[in-house]
Amino acid sequence: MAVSVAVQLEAFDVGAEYARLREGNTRDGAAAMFVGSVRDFNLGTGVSRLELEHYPGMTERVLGDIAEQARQRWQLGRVCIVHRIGPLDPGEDIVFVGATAEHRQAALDACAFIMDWLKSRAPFWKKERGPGGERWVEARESDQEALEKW
Amino acid sequence: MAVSVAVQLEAFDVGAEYARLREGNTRDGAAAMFVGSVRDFNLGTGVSRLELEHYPGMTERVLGDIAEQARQRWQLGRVCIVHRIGPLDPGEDIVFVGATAEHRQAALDACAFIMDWLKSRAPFWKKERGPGGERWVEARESDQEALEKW
Amino acid sequence: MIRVLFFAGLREKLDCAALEVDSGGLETLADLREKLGERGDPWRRALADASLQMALNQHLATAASPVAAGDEVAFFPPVTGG
Amino acid sequence: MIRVLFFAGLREKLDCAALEVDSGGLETLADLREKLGERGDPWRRALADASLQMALNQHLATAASPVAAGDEVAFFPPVTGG
Repeated sequence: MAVSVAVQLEAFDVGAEYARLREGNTRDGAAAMFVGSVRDFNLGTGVSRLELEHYPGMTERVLGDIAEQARQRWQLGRVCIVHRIGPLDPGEDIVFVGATAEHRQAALDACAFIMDWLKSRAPFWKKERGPGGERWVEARESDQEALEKW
Repeated sequence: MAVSVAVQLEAFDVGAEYARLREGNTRDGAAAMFVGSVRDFNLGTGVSRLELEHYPGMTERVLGDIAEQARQRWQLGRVCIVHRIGPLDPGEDIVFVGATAEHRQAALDACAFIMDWLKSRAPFWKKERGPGGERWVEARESDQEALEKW
Repeated sequence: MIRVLFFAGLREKLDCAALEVDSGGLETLADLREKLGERGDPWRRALADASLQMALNQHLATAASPVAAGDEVAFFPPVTGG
Repeated sequence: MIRVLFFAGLREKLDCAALEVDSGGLETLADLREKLGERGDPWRRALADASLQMALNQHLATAASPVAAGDEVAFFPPVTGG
């Protein structure tokens, strides 16, 4: 399948996702991947937890649309997006984006493009839970600005 | 270790390489990876094999220098480069480049930068062996041009 | 009827994840937002937030987007995934 | 003595992976290349290839790079890794 999108509670395995990108696909010599994970955002105030909420249905549609836009823009083989929801501890992976192509820059650019659009368009919301209470993570202006280069 | 460089006969495991990039590293929320693999370059004329020769000593030094240049250019956590040598079948992985950073674009740009310089500076040479005989792969002008953007 | 969903911080502020609104007299998402505001001050204040985003049938929409019976509308803060 | 290495297609053309050259009278890599050319026509032709790259003590170098006893020099075609 050229495009695969998953929104899931379960952890994903980067090695397995890579294997899926490559399986039976020896035409593409290039595979680029991006993984976003939970930082120690409250380092010093104790370990925090993240809770990821999403808009079921719309999320999958938006991610699928972003993957298709990337495929229209670059010559890509496969595109894979996996995004986790629910509770996440520091160090845990949140999002996997992978793309294969004949040319390395196409695969890398596609990952950057998908992440930039995902950050500003896919309906996910993060809440941090720490010893000091909980708060919704604020959207960053830099994520909105990142879209301007595309 | 901030920079790790390996030139090896053995296959590498993308999942294990990713785990090494992330191990004990919860400060960086972003990890970007690139994997180059052997294409079906002689599709139609039968399956070919690749043989990778290198300049022992210089290769490791050049790869280490490229990784350091990337670290000077972007705020990176870890950088990992693995390059295989010896015989390789179609579909097998040749090169792994991974970088972690606080910011996603830094990690992705570092992978692109490292691949571009590796392609034009690291002393590796590919020979294709197919049913029609063997030939040294010619360097591509596009790889030289790719350096101009940095 | 129009199905209306609220997410994340907005859902918490309103203490409401979903409700149904009679589509009578509503032409745009702006009309819907105003009608929801009639539910009281917390609603009026929360829905007046300029950064609020809207989706119509799971596509991003604007206050001027036309709305009709059977639609699914969502209000939510700027997204923060990835 | 100068240790000289040849790689890939060049190594095959010369049927030689490595040799030692007396550094006497050699000042630059250009001098060394000329001296190697005296080994015969195949050497002269192969080393005249404008695309040929040179390394001095494992760093990329040019024909003008100075060479001395104890150096390691390598000649090779444009690289094709990755």
